[in-house]
Parts: sequence; C-alpha cells; structure tokens
Amino acid sequence: MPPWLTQLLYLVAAVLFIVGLKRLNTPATARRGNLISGAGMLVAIFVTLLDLGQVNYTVIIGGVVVGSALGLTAALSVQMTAMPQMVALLNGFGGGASMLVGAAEFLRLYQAGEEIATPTVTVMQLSLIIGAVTLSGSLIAFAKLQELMTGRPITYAGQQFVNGLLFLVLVGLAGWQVVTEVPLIGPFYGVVALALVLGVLLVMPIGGADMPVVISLLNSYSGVAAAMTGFVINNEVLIIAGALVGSAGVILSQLMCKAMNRSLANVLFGAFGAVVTAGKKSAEGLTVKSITAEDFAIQLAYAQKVIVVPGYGMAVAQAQHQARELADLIEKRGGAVKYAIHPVAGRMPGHMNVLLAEANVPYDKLYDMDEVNDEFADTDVCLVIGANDVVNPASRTDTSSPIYGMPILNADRARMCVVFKRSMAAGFAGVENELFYRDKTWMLFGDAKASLSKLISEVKQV
Amino acid sequence: MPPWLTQLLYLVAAVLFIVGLKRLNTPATARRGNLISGAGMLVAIFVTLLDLGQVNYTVIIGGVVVGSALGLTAALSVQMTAMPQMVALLNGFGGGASMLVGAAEFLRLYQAGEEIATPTVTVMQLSLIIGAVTLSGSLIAFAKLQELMTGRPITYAGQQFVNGLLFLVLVGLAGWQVVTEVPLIGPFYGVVALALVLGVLLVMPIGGADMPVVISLLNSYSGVAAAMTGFVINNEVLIIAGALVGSAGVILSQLMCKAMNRSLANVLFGAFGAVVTAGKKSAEGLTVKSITAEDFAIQLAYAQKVIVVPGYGMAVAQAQHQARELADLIEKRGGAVKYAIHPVAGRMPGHMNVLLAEANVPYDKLYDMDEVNDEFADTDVCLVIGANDVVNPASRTDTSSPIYGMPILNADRARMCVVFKRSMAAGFAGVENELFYRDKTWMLFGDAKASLSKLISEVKQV
Amino acid sequence: MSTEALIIAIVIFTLSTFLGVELIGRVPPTLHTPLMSGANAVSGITIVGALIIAAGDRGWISTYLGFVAIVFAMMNVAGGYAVTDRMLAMFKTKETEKKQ
Amino acid sequence: MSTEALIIAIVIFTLSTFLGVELIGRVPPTLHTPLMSGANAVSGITIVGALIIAAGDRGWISTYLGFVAIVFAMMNVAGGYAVTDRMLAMFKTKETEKKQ
Amino acid sequence: MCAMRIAVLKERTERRVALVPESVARLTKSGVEVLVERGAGSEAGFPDSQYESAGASLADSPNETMSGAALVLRVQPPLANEVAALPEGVVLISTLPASVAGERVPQLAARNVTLLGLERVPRITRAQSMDILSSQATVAGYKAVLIGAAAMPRLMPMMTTAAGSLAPAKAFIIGAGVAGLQAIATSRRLGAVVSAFDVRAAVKEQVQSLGASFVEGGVTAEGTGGYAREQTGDEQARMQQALADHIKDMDLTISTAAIPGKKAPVLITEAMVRSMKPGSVIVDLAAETGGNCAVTRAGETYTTANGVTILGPVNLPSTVPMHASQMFSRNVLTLLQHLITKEGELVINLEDDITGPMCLAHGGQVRS
Amino acid sequence: MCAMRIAVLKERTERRVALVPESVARLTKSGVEVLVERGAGSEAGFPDSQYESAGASLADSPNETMSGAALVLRVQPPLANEVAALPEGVVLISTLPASVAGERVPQLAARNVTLLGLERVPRITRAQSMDILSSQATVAGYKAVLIGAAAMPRLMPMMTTAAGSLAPAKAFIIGAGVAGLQAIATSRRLGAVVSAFDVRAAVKEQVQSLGASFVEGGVTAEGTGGYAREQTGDEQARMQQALADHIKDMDLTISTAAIPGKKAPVLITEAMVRSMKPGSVIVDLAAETGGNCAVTRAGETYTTANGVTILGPVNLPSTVPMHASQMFSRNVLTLLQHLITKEGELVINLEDDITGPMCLAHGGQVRS
Ligand SMILES: NC(=O)c1ccc[n+]([C@@H]2O[C@H](COP(=O)([O-])OP(=O)(O)OC[C@H]3O[C@@H](n4cnc5c(N)ncnc54)[C@H](OP(=O)(O)O)[C@@H]3O)[C@@H](O)[C@H]2O)c1
Ligand SMILES: NC(=O)c1ccc[n+]([C@@H]2O[C@H](COP(=O)([O-])OP(=O)(O)OC[C@H]3O[C@@H](n4cnc5c(N)ncnc54)[C@H](OP(=O)(O)O)[C@@H]3O)[C@@H](O)[C@H]2O)c1
Ligand SMILES: NC(=O)c1ccc[n+]([C@@H]2O[C@H](COP(=O)([O-])OP(=O)(O)OC[C@H]3O[C@@H](n4cnc5c(N)ncnc54)[C@H](O)[C@@H]3O)[C@@H](O)[C@H]2O)c1
Ligand SMILES: NC(=O)c1ccc[n+]([C@@H]2O[C@H](COP(=O)([O-])OP(=O)(O)OC[C@H]3O[C@@H](n4cnc5c(N)ncnc54)[C@H](O)[C@@H]3O)[C@@H](O)[C@H]2O)c1
Repeated sequence: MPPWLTQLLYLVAAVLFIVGLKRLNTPATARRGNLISGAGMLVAIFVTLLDLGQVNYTVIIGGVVVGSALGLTAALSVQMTAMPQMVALLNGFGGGASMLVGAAEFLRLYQAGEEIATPTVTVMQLSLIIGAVTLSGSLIAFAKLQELMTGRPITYAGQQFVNGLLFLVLVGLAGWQVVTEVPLIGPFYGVVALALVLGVLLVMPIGGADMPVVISLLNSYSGVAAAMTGFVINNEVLIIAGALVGSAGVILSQLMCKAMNRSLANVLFGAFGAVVTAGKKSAEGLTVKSITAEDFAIQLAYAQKVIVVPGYGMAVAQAQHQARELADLIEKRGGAVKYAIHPVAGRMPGHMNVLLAEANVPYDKLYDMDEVNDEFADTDVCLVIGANDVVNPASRTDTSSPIYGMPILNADRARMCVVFKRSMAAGFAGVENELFYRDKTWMLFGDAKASLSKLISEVKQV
Repeated sequence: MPPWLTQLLYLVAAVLFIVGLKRLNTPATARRGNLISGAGMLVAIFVTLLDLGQVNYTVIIGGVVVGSALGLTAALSVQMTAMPQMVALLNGFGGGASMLVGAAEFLRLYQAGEEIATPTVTVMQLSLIIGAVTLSGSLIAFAKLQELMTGRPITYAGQQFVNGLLFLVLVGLAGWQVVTEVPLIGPFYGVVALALVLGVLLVMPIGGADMPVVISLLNSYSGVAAAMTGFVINNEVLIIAGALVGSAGVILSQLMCKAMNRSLANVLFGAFGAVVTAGKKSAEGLTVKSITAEDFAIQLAYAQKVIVVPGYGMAVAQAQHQARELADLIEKRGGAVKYAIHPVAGRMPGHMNVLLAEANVPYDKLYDMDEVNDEFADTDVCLVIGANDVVNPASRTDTSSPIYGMPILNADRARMCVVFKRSMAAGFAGVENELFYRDKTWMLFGDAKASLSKLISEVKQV
Repeated sequence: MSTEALIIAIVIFTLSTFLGVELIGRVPPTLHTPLMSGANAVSGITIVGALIIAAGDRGWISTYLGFVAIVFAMMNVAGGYAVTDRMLAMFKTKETEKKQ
Repeated sequence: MSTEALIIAIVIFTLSTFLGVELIGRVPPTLHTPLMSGANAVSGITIVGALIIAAGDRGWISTYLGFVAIVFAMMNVAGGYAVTDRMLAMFKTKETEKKQ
Repeated sequence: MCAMRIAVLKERTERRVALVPESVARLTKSGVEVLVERGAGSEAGFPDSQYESAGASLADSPNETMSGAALVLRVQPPLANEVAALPEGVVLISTLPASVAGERVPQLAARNVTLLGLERVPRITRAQSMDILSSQATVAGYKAVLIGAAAMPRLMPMMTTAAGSLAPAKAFIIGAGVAGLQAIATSRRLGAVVSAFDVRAAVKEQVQSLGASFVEGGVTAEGTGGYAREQTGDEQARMQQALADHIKDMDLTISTAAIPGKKAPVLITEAMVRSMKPGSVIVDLAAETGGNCAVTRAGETYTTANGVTILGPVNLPSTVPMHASQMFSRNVLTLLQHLITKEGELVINLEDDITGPMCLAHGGQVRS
Repeated sequence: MCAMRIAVLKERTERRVALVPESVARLTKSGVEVLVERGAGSEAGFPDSQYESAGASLADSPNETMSGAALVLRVQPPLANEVAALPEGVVLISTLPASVAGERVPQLAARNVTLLGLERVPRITRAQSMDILSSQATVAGYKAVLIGAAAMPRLMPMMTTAAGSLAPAKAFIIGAGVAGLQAIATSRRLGAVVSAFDVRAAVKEQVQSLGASFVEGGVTAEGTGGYAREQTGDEQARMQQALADHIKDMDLTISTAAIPGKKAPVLITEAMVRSMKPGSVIVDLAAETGGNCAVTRAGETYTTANGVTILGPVNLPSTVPMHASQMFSRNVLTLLQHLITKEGELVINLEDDITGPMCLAHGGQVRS
C-alpha cells in the first residue's frame, strides 16, 4: 500500500473518531457515535496491518485474539453497576500499552546502541511516564471502586512532600536521559518504576465517590500517552486520536466536577486540605446528598412518571407558576405528572389549591393523599417543592415525634426524591426530617422559585 | 530565524485565530476575541517578514501601507448601515489576493518553463478559481447592497444552463492544466476569466435581502482560497486559518438561513424556482415583513422600553402566562414593560384584565389607553399579542371604516412593532389592518402561545 | 525524528487538542459516563503503535513487549467499545420506549 | 510539493475544517454579522502568501502581482479588523450601559 | 348666551345615578350647566358634596332640578305620574325596558318630549363606549355569580384540607353574551369548573378564551347586530336535550339568554330543575323578561321541593350602584359628547347613525 | 353482643349536620349502629334517603333517635330544655361556644353526660383532622368575602372597559388565622388588592405566601398553641394607629381577630369607621364574641351615616351547610375513629392527649 494511501486512510480513521465523539454528546445519537468511532478504530487497525505487509502474524494475531477475548469477556460479563471500575481497568491497560510501546522502542534503540534524537527521546520519556502513571493510577482507581481496598481517601502527614520529591526525581531522571548522548538503561528503569509509583500515590488520597472524575482524567492521560507514542513512532492517527482524547478527557472531568459543584483541584488534592466537603452531616452523622439543577435536569427530562409534592415553601417562594411550567415541560416530553396534595400542606386549608389554581394547574392533575399514596412506589421522580412535615417518615414510626400518627405522602418510596428547600431547617412542626438523609433523596438547595427556573431552562436544553 | 521557530510562531498565530473566533461567539467576549485574532494576524505577518530576511522592502512596505490605509479609511468612514457591503468588498479583496498569489506562482513557474507537480498544479487551479469567484462575487454583492445595481434577483430563461455550461468549461480548462506536463498560459487565462464571470453569474440571481448569507458564503470561499494558497506555497498557517474560515463561513451561512427559516439551497438558487417567497402581498400591493422568533429575540433582549398590547388572540391562544413570563424576562434583563389595555380588547369588558390577573400580572403594570398612548413614540418594541382592531390606524383617518372614530392604541408609533397572529385574517370588525404593512411592523406568524414560548427560550439564550 | 516532523506533529497535536475541547461542549450529565467510556475506547488507538512495534523487525524485545502491548491495547479497544455500547444500549432503550 | 507534504497539508486542513465547524456553535443572531466580519478579517491571512510571493526573488511578475496582492490582502486585514471592531464596540457599549 | 342646562334626577326605584361627579366635572368644564337633585348619588356612594365640587348646582326637588333644563338624565324612565313633571319639549335620556316602553313612549311623545332610549345605542364599534347594555351587563354577570355563590351550600373552589377534600363546584353559564362571559370569568376566578352554552357559533371560541368549556347544543342561531335570533321548534328540541343532559350535574347555573325586545326563551324546563341535585342553585338573569327557567319567580329566591334554589334577581346593576353608575355615567357622557356641539348646543340629528336609532319620541311623534 | 349505637340529631338552630352520609357509611361498615333523626341532613343537602343507603336507621323524634345510644352527635350543644332528653350517662359530642358553656356544662354533668367539646381539640399535628375550628373557619373566611363582596357597591377586580376603567377593590384582612388566610385567598381570587394584619410575627410570611401584602403594626404577640395573646396598652395604641392609617382607604375590611375564650379585641374604633369612604364595607367575623369593630351589631347588616356598611354575621358556616357539614363530619369521624376501639367499643381515656383536653364533663363532674 502506498504511504499516501495509508496516511489518507489514517485521516479517515481520525475523522471517524471526531464524528463519533461529536455524536457521543447527544443522547439520541450517542450509540451510533460509538459505533462510528469503533469503525474508525477498525480502519486504523486494518490500515496498519496492511501497511506492515508480510510480518510475524503469530504474535499479532495471538495478541489481538487474546486481548479482544479478555476485553470482550470482561466488558460483557460486568455488572451494570460496576461499569466505572471496568472503564478504569480498561483505561489502565491502554496506558500500559502506550508505556510498553515507548519502552520497546527505547530498548530497541538502546540495544542497538544508537543515539536517539532529542525530540524523540523527549517524547519517549513522556510516553513512558504518562503511560505508567495511567496504568498504575487506573489500577488503584479500579481497586477502590471494586472495594478491593478502602474507598476512603488515604492520607498521611507529609504526603504532598513525598509526592513532590518523587516527581522531582522522576523529572530529573527523564531529563538525564534526554540530555545524555547514548541511551541509558538505569534511568529508563528508574523512570518507569517511579512513574508507576507516582500513579499509585496520586490516586490513593482521592475518595471513591470522586473516582469517576479521576478515571476521566486518567483517560485523558492515556490519550496523551497514545499521542506521545504517536510522536515516537511518527504516526498521525495516534497523535490526532490521542490528543482528542487527551483534551476531551480533561474537559469531561471538568464538566463532572462542575456537576458536583467542585473544582478539579479540589477533587484531586481536596483530601490534603483541611476542609472536608463530603457533605453536611446531621446530628446522628447521617449524610445529605445535594444535587444541582443541571445534573437533575437530565434525569427529570427522561422520567416517565413524576409526582410533585408542593408544600408551604412553594407558597413562600411563590413558585407555583414555575412548578406548573416544569410539569408542562415534562409532559411535553412524554412524562406524566401528578400533584400530590397533602391535607395540611401549607398554612391554611386549601393553601396549595389556591396557588395551583392561580397557576392554572388543571384540577384533574391534583390528587388527594389517599388517591396517590400508592403510586409513589413506581414513580421515577418525586419533586418535593418546599414541603417538609408532610413528607416526614418519622410520623409513621417515631412515636415520640410530635407529628407521629399524621399520615404523610410517601415521597420516600419514589425511585428518586428531590427536595427543593433553602437549607436543612425544619418545617412547621420543628422536627428533623429523616427523608432528607435517605439513599434515594437528593436536596436541591435554594429558593424554590429560583431552583425551578434554573431546572426549567436546563430541562429545555436536554 | 530557524524554520522550526517560524513554524512554531505560525502555530501560535493559528491558536490565536482559534481562540479569537471562539470568543467571537459570545457577546461578552466578542470584542476581545476580535483583538486576539488580530494579534494572531500580526504575529503571522511579522513572522513572515522576519523569515523572509533581507528582501525588497519597498514593494512590501509600500503594499502594506497602501493596503492598510485604504482598508482603514474605508472601514472607519463607512456608515454603520453600510457595514455588510463593506464586509463584502473587503472579502472580495481577500479573495483577489489569494487569486493573485496563485497566479503569480503559476506565472513564475510558467516563465521558468518548469514542470509543476500534479498536487501543486491542482491546488493552484483551486486557489485561482475560488479566489476569482470570491473576488467578482463579492463585488456584485457589494454593488447590490450599495444599490449601484438593482437589489432584486436578476434572472433570465436558461440561466441555470448557462451557469452549468460555464462551470463545465471551467473545470475542463483546469483539468487540462492539471494533466498537461508543462504549464499552459491559455488555460490559465481562461480559468481566471471564466471564474470571474462565474462569480458574477452566481450572485446576480440572489436578492439583496439575502446578501448577508451570500457574503458569509463568499467569506467561506475566500478562506478556502487562502487555504489553497497555503497548499501552493506550503504554509501551514494559511492552511489552518483558511480552513477555519472556510468551515466557519459555511456554518454561519447555514445559521443565518436557519434564522430566516430558509434553506441555504433556497437562498442560493431560490430565484430560479417558480416560488417567489418575497412576502405576502396585500390587495393593494403592500408588503408584509415577517420575522422569526430567533431574529426577534435579540432585539427584544436588548430593548429598554417595551409595551405589550394584548388582544383577543392572546385570549384564544391562552397565552397570558407566556406573555407574563416574557415580560418578566425582559425586566430581568433591565428593560421596562408596560401592558397597554384597550377598553374593548377581547370580547367582553375586562377580558384582558381577567386573563392577566390569572397570569398574576401586577395591576400596576396595566395601563389604560389614555395613560399610555403617548408613550408609544419612545418605546423600543411594542408587542401586539393577538390584537387587531384595537391597533388599527384606519380608525384615525379612514372615515369609511366601520371602526372610524374608535380611539386606538398607538402601536404604530413605536420604534418597532411586532404583531403575533396566525395569519393575515381580519379581527372582529372584519377590516384590513394597515398597521401590518407599515415599515416598522413585523409579523410573527403562528399561535401566540407557541410563538411566545419560542421567543422566551430564544431570549433566554441571548 | 526530524525537527520538521516534530513541528508538524505538534501542529497536528495542537489542532486535535482544540478540537477535543470543542467536541465535548455541552454534554448532558447522563452521558458523562458513556462519553468517558467512549473516549477511553478511542485512547486504545495505541494499538496501532503496538502493532507496529510487534510486527516490525525490531528484535525480540520489541516482539515480546509488543505482544503484551497488543494484548493490553486490544483489551482497551474491544472492552472499551463493548462497555460503551452496553451503557448506551440501556440508554437507547429508554429513548426508544419513549417514542412509542 | 511532495505527496507527503500534500497529505500532511490535507490532514491539517481537515482538522482545521472540523475545528471551524465546532467553533461556530451557538452564536446568537446579533453576532452573525460581526462574526462574519471577524472571520473575513481572518481570511486576510492570505497576506502571508502575498508577502512571500512579493518578497522572494521570484521575478518581476511575482513582484508586481505580489504588490497588488499585498494591497488587496492588507485592505482585507486592516479593514476587516477595523470594521469588526467598530461593530463590536457598538455592541459592547450597549452591553456595558445595561450593566450600569 | 345662556349655557345649556342638564338635569340629573334622583332615582326613586333604583340605587344608581345617571351621572357621577367625575362626568359632571367634565361637562361643567366644557361650559354646560348641570343641576343635580339633592341625594341623587348618595345611594351609589357619591355624596352631594362631590357633585358640588364637580361644579354642579344642587336642587331640592325634581321640579326645581328640571326647571329650565334642556336635557333630563335618568337611569330609569319616569313613572306614569312623573311624566307630567317633565318640562315640555325637553330631551330625556334614560333606559326604557321593553315592559314599560309601550305605555310610556306615547305619554312622553304627547308631552313633546324627545326621548333617547339608552338600550337602543346601536352596536357599532364607534358606539361601544355609549353602550349601557354592555356596561350594565358586565355588572350583572359579575354580581350574579356572587349571589349564586353565596346561595350555594358549598364552596366554589376545590380544597384539600385536613377535613377531607372538597370537589370544585361545577358552574354552567347559559348564554355567553356580555353578562354571560363576565359570569364565566367570575366563576372561574372563584375556582369553579365552568362550562357554557350559547346558540351563536362564534361564542365557542370566546368561551374557551376564558378557560371554560363549551357545551355543544348542535344548534346555531346567529342574529344580526351581535344578538341571537329565535330558534325553530326542532332546534329547540335538540338543544333542550343537550341542556338537560348537562344541567343535572351542575352546582351553579347562571342563565343570561335573551333576545332583545322579546320574552326570554325558556331553556331550563321544570323537568330539568327536578333532575338537579339538592343544593344546586340557578340564577336566572332573564327573570325580568320572563326568565330562562320555567319556574323562576322574578325578584324572588326560593327552594324547590328537591332542594334546588332558584334566584330571579331583577335589576342587579342597581345592587352594585357605585361602579354601575360610574360606567353608566361614562356611557351617557360619551353620548352627550356626541350630541353636544363644540358651541355647547344640543343637537338631535335623526339622520345620525347613533342618535337616529335611539330616538323613540320626537316632535310629539312616537318613532320606532 | 349488641353493637354500639350512635345518634345523630337534627339541629334546631343550625343548617349543618354532625354526620354526613359518607361518614355514616364508614361507621356502619365498621360495625357501629347509626341512628339518624329524620330530616337531619336535609338543610345541608343530604336527604334521608342517602342516610338510609349509607346504612343508618332513621328515627322520627330526638328521643327515638337517642334511645339506646351510647353516643350522641350534634353540631350545636343542646338547649337548656333539651338536656333532660339526653339518656343518662351518654357521651355527647358537640360544639360548645364559650357563651353557653358556663351554663350548660354543669347541667350536662348533672345528667352524668360525658361531654366532649369539639372546640377543645388540641392543636397538635395529629389532631389536625379533628379540628373543627379550622375546618369551619375555612368556610367562614370564604363566605365572609362573598357576603362582603355582594354588599359592596363596586366590583372587586380591576376592569378596563369601553365605559372607563374600574380600579380594583382594596381588601384588608385583620387577623390572619385560618379564616383570615382563607379570606385573603378568596378576595385575591376575586381580583382585589389584598393586605392583611396580624399580631403574630410568623403570619407575615404566610400572608405573603398568598400573594397579599402585610401591614406592619409594630407589635407582635404570639401566644401558645398557635393562638394570639392579648396586648398591652402601649402595644394597643401603636397598633391602632397603624390600623387607622391603613383602613381609611380600604373598600372591604374583613376582621377575624379572636383570642380563644375571650371577648374579641376591638380593633376598628368608631373613629376609624368614620374615617372610611362611603361605600366601604366591613365584615366582622368576630361579631359573635363582641366584634372586632366597635360598632358591629351581631347578626345585623347596617350602613353608618357616612355610608360604611357593617356586616356582623353570626355562624357563617351554617350558611354553607353542605361543605361545612362535610368537613365537620369528617372531623367528627376522625375523632370517633380515635375513640372507638377495633372491637367497636367507645373508650373515654382521660389521660389521652386528645380526649383529655376535650372532655368537659365526665362521671358527673365538670372538668376544665
Ligand atoms: N394546612 C393547614 O391548614 C395548616 C395550618 C397550620 C399548620 N400547618 C402545618 O404546616 C405544615 C405544613 O407542611 P409543609 O410540608 O407544607 O410545610 P413545612 O413543613 O412548614 O415546610 C416548609 C418547608 O419549605 C421550605 N421553604 C420555605 N421557604 C422556601 C423557599 N422560598 N424556597 C424553598 N423552600 C422553602 C422550608 O425549608 P427551608 O427553610 O430550608 O427553605 C420548610 O422546611 C404541617 O406541619 C402542618 O401541620 C398546616
Ligand atoms: N371588549 C369588548 O367588550 C368587546 C365586545 C364585543 C366586541 N368587541 C370587539 O372585539 C375587538 C377586539 O379587538 P382585539 O384587537 O382585541 O381583537 P380582534 O380585532 O378581534 O383581533 C384578534 C386577532 O387575534 C388573532 N388571533 C386569534 N387567535 C389567535 C391565536 N391563537 N394566536 C395568535 N393570534 C390569534 C386573530 O388573527 P389570526 O386569526 O390571524 O390569528 C385576530 O386578528 C374590537 O373590534 C371590539 O370592538 C369587543
Ligand atoms: N359594539 C359591539 O361590537 C358590541 C357591543 C356589545 C356587545 N356586543 C356583542 O353582542 C353580543 C350579545 O351580547 P349581549 O350580552 O347583549 O347579549 P344578550 O343579552 O342579548 O344575550 C345573551 C346571550 O344569550 C344568547 N342566547 C340567546 N338566545 C339563546 C338561547 N335560546 N339559548 C342559548 N343562548 C341564547 C345570545 O346568543 C347571547 O350570547 C355579544 O356577542 C357581544 O359581544 C357587541
Ligand atoms: N394543628 C395545627 O397545627 C393547627 C391547626 C389549626 C390552626 N393552627 C394555627 O393556629 C393559628 C390560629 O388560627 P385561628 O384561625 O384559629 O385563630 P383565631 O381565630 O384564634 O384568630 C384569628 C387570628 O387573629 C389574630 N389576632 C388575635 N388578636 C389580634 C389582634 N389584636 N390584632 C390582630 N390580629 C389578632 C390571631 O393571631 C389569629 O391569627 C393559625 O396560625 C393556624 O394556622 C394550627
């Protein structure tokens, strides 16, 4: 195959990656996007094989078959819930591969005793380091998520200092390799070993809940490692695809952080600092999860069955119009919305009715507690808008509670329950609400009107 | 300067272009974006000059000074309203420059009698053709907008055929040049001449109102021409910047077409078809201008003083909630909104009051005809939502009209008046409304509720 | 690697980096994980490098390391695309169901 | 121009084209004209070609044509940026006014 | 030259007043002299003091008020025994219900009075602001809902309370003219689920434009001038069936169907009333012209054996005297502005689009 | 074993009924026997036939109804001459206005009746659905607006018409408890511009949550159990000034301020009434306990010399008998479900959180 054809076909592969990644951005086209990018990968592989011509096919076919088999088996057998760690693992292998390519190329030149051009040796160091960090870091991320080790941040005094030192030594060794005339085997091993250790150390202090961000970042690293490999063996498709993934991964980790309302720096180095922002703790040490309007929007947008539980807070925020608008939006997207009206929601009999009538919510969407209480269990999302006491499960069980015995709306039985309120403050009865600490509950803090407006515009964009 | 530094600096220039264009996307950063891209241009120019080393500076400095002086004078003296034609003109010169570079390179090689490599000669042809089409096409666009010639589509029988033929001959000549061994001067002149004619012919049949789209497209061509020139002289920054502009221009023309609710094909070749979509004509040959929600949104978003005139159509569409939401949005952006209530708007006394109260519009935003009628004259935008008779100026002057003598809301005195209705149908009184044909009036056709919803989401995005 | 080749590689790398940034524009949070996974699959492109190393006549070290690299990279590629597709399939079903 | 150089040019061209598409994502209608004008200014990059042609020792034709090309391209560049800036200045003022 | 004088009398059978101080002020400012009988506006919340500061003179008796007047304004027409007190040749502007017109017009013509009947303002766009039928119907439609709601044994809006949920009341408006539309709007405001019926097809959209639903009667009977015409027998039957099916579930029915100058159509039969639930309420706004309900008693409220309360209010606008007078007065003022020249002269042009149709007696002749 | 029997009497001074058929059905289904006096629900729109189909037996006289009953239900307490007719040792559940309690309780205790006073349901969360004060105040607040609006000489909502523009009415609610809040909501629905005043600070947010504005009185006087306490003299003075400044522009004032068991505070003085505009209306919901307005006449409507109409309605819930009964009945039913064991036995546990405070007489003793 003439070299220009090879290169053109590589370009085709690169374009397929670009188009594929682009499509992965939208729910409707995502799956096709993945297939397109897969096609790009196939093109790249076949072009490479054709270009290589007559070679030792045992090794190649063996490697391809073994690798594919392992990869596919793992991918197809893994539980849906274990996806993130699977991605981490696979990503680690990708980084490992880049590292090995760099290493092989180095060792070949080393054995040949050739002098390596400065640019080449530089990118070689980068491909080794980044590949190694990706490999070991990903393995740690995998271990944390798979609970092979504790998911909690592992920290100790002077950790930052140790890491910094390690990093300096690593840079020093790599620099030595670059400036030296003939390749040196010592620094080579040193670099690989230290980079592997660095990967471990970098991921250790990050908590399990933040792992997705880390994986995305490591993914970015593995892209950069591939690109560096591309520099080493002077191959464009590696550079393009690697760089694409490199930047995409960084942006994605940033998006993820934004969705968690944190900075990337906070995720990566947060455990070192004094502030632990893991979430507000109640008196009994329970944890509250909060969610942003952006994050919630997508889940709401695809919900089939939604129940709105309005409470006094909706009245205070005068958010009835927004509540209705949101409901309309959900219905336009094919979901069904009911309003569950608790007999004593608000501060006067019929308080919610007045407001919802003002917002022109049709009467037939309003349901009494008794009519609707059984439906929570198969409700995708329950929106608790400024209600508190009327959804407090303590009234069912806690005989000491002042609201014990009051029938409540079963918001806690919904598949997902999102509570709109400004703080963790109690409602009229002045009692803590256990619902807020439940697994399936998320808090959307802020004035209900503002939160709903935000949510509406986010849902519109989904 | 070492070549690698030149190239790196070119890369810097390219990055500046990328960042600059990116920033041009958002109002807040647009101006800085333009400066950044300008900095890129400066870098590119200086790097080129430095790289050239000792050369004939008379020509260069002379050219730069003359060109800059002409360009700046034109740019700074032009009326704001004449901006589009100015852009067209400048763009034409850009295309012309690309053509000249291609021509110069060709003539040099021709004179030297050298054989030109196939790739080179191919891209040379492209740079000539595209540059020439850009040049002459832009000049025609300029002439049309500057009213040096009629702004109307110029069409004649067989036009498409002639254009097609011309194009084939052009391709034939260019192809001949490519396949021949030594450069030929005849086909060269032929290609240039025909390409210039083609540019004229392509733009002639397009109406003045569609010129912005055409200019954007020609802009894209000039980008591609620059990129081709880059191929010819093997210069990366030309390729990158040219390709950026090439694709950006196409996307932009598409966006513009979308904003006009038309297809690009319709804009470019619409005049050839039988359908003339220039606008609905009234019985007396008056013309109605319609506007899309997208286009209108931006004007509304920056309006300072807005008056809403609701009418029976708002009631029919039950669009009161949307009207209120839109008003809220405008106020949030700093504008002031009043509702002007005509005494007989709707179909019963107080019809508008009931609906606006339902939508929770505060009473103090509601103004009687007498209170508000003098304010229209310094109102930026008047939104006539489903009203008709109550804003019909015929009642002031046309003694034969059944509504003669009824005082009306002075919607026609506002700086811009946008009428939301579904068609050109008459209102209760059954009379034509001259307001719709006024210069400052735009029609936003469609159900008022739907149009308002659209408008709201567009305004939110501005 | 010549300096010129390096520069060109850098140009291409830079452009691709910008492209990557722009591509991941406004991805909705549900797609964060699939997108991460999909991008991970693409990073398996290092398979090309692995193949070249393993296949070329570059001595036994390259062959051995290349073999391992192929296995690793291929796991990343095959597993990556398969996992992504599984995630998206789930997603897809929900989408399609809605349309009915 | 060698085939290899051509290929690389094509690669760069392709990447830049995609980048251009992505960059002009969701520009609001008010910015259509300024953006068009700004992009037009960038297309004046052909000045680089004109300079090379005019300055190099490529004979009188190149010099003459190059001179005209420089004038043309420079008009595009200088005029283009100035016009764009004027448009955006107007816009900017309105923006800033609002904030007060 | 002596200015034209207008007399505003105190009503005897009515709480409204024909001109409110605000309108008086406009007239006196334009040079017209206005005499107001003492206490004319007090029932409507306009004390004499306000008239005085508006520039009117006060008079103690009807006779004193009318002496020297070129124009006499009243809400209700004069009783038979009051005709003689009118100055001869004067112009009288007042309402003139069909029930008294036959008797009173000849009497007034005999006294050479020029009579402009306010009900006869033509329904053309220009005359909308003189149309007392519209303005007073607005008041009637609103008030009908209030008295209907107050007579109901239930609340109008839906309410979810600790003491159980209350279903919203179902309100049904028959005849969606001005009064009917206002009744729809008001009962919607109070939270009822509202439906409406009318024979004119155009009304459906108007009803929906207020957020109520329209009951199809399978009949359309559009008349001229925006009024309805009478139905044929067959139409009647189909319509009655549709009504009967719908009305039995209603909690509040307000009927406003009228055909001008005719006896009101009977739309709610006795059988329908019997089919209704205990506690349901009918407000028959057509009571004065015979009632839309067969068993309405004009001016009375009573409950049938099966617990249906039927209200037959007469002259509802008089029960909201302040705002009703304000609108009435504005209508009259616009009419006066039409009749009085810039020079302050009262001109009765029988060829005029508006004056012509309104004039029922002139120059001693009865016109029609 | 013979099932427990509950007697539901027909009221003599009242249109409500203590149990509606729906609640009766629930009781009979759980094995309780219910005897209803003939015609008990007819005024409220519940004919005897509905009681029968709900499983109740009908009885002709009070005595027949009560014979063998363990429990007697009434809305109003028995008159002095009715006490003797109660079976000895029976449990009586009814309201007991403060005005009659002093006299009646000893009489009932003397007859060994166990009396549960419905006003005394404690205001704890769990008892909300037994709280007749809340449910009946809801009705009163709503109805007060209706009768106030009907008494006004003007329309409530703003209206722009061909006959001029009408300004919206300004409504002012004094005391934003259950009735007050409902009055706010209802007058807002009708289109009034609503303001409200209360001495309790927490109320401000509640008032605003209904879209009304709050009038600052510069005073807070939060009592226990959600009720207000009395004010000191100085507080009183400051508050009165704030009220006086505000009230003079109001078109409709509805006062609901009450302090449980005490005479209602006088908040609207005669001077304030005199400062009000002709045509303005006051509805004094506290009329029964003396009135919030100094010149209220309980049970009467009259107009002052300066044209202010003052309504002093008593027992408004009785004028909306159907829904008021429905809620009353639901409250009583919930209470009964609390009192009656699964085995169908009536248990009066004086230690109970709810029963205890409610019990006013037991075992021949007056409790308090
Ligand atoms: N309906 C009646 O007749 C009546 C009468 C009297 C008492 N009650 C009692 O009132 C209670 C009613 O229960 P509920 O669930 O409706 O209300 P709730 O328990 O009082 O809770 C209301 C919640 O709304 C939140 N909130 C307030 N303003 C908000 C804003 N602007 N945006 C977002 N959230 C806001 C508050 O939390 P943050 O402060 O954290 O935002 C609060 O926790 C019951 O306890 C009932 O017994 C009812
Ligand atoms: N207020 C009163 O008391 C009263 C009583 C009786 C008569 N009138 C008369 O009614 C008229 C009122 O004037 P007006 O300006 O309010 O109304 P209008 O003149 O009747 O015009 C209403 C306009 O709304 C448009 N429309 C209808 N449905 C629509 C929808 N879903 N979305 C968007 N537009 C819609 C119609 O045009 P398309 O069909 O093209 O959409 C129509 O031209 C006056 O002539 C007045 O004299 C008033
Ligand atoms: N200048 C104007 O343009 C102007 C002014 C005022 C009113 N109008 C219009 O005139 C029309 C009549 O208004 P109105 O209130 O005086 O009407 P109305 O009092 O004469 O009658 C009330 C309504 O009852 C309906 N009706 C009559 N017979 C019926 C029957 N058998 N069954 C059911 N419904 C029956 C009529 O169609 C009308 O809608 C309205 O459409 C109004 O908008 C126009
Ligand atoms: N279970 C519960 O939690 C429950 C049940 C019902 C009512 N409540 C609460 O109890 C409170 C009282 O309700 P209510 O309607 O029975 O009250 P009420 O009838 O006792 O008094 C009505 C209102 O008048 C106010 N008031 C008293 N004196 C005043 C004065 N001098 N000036 C101005 N205002 C004065 C009171 O503050 C109260 O808001 C309300 O807040 C209500 O929400 C609680």
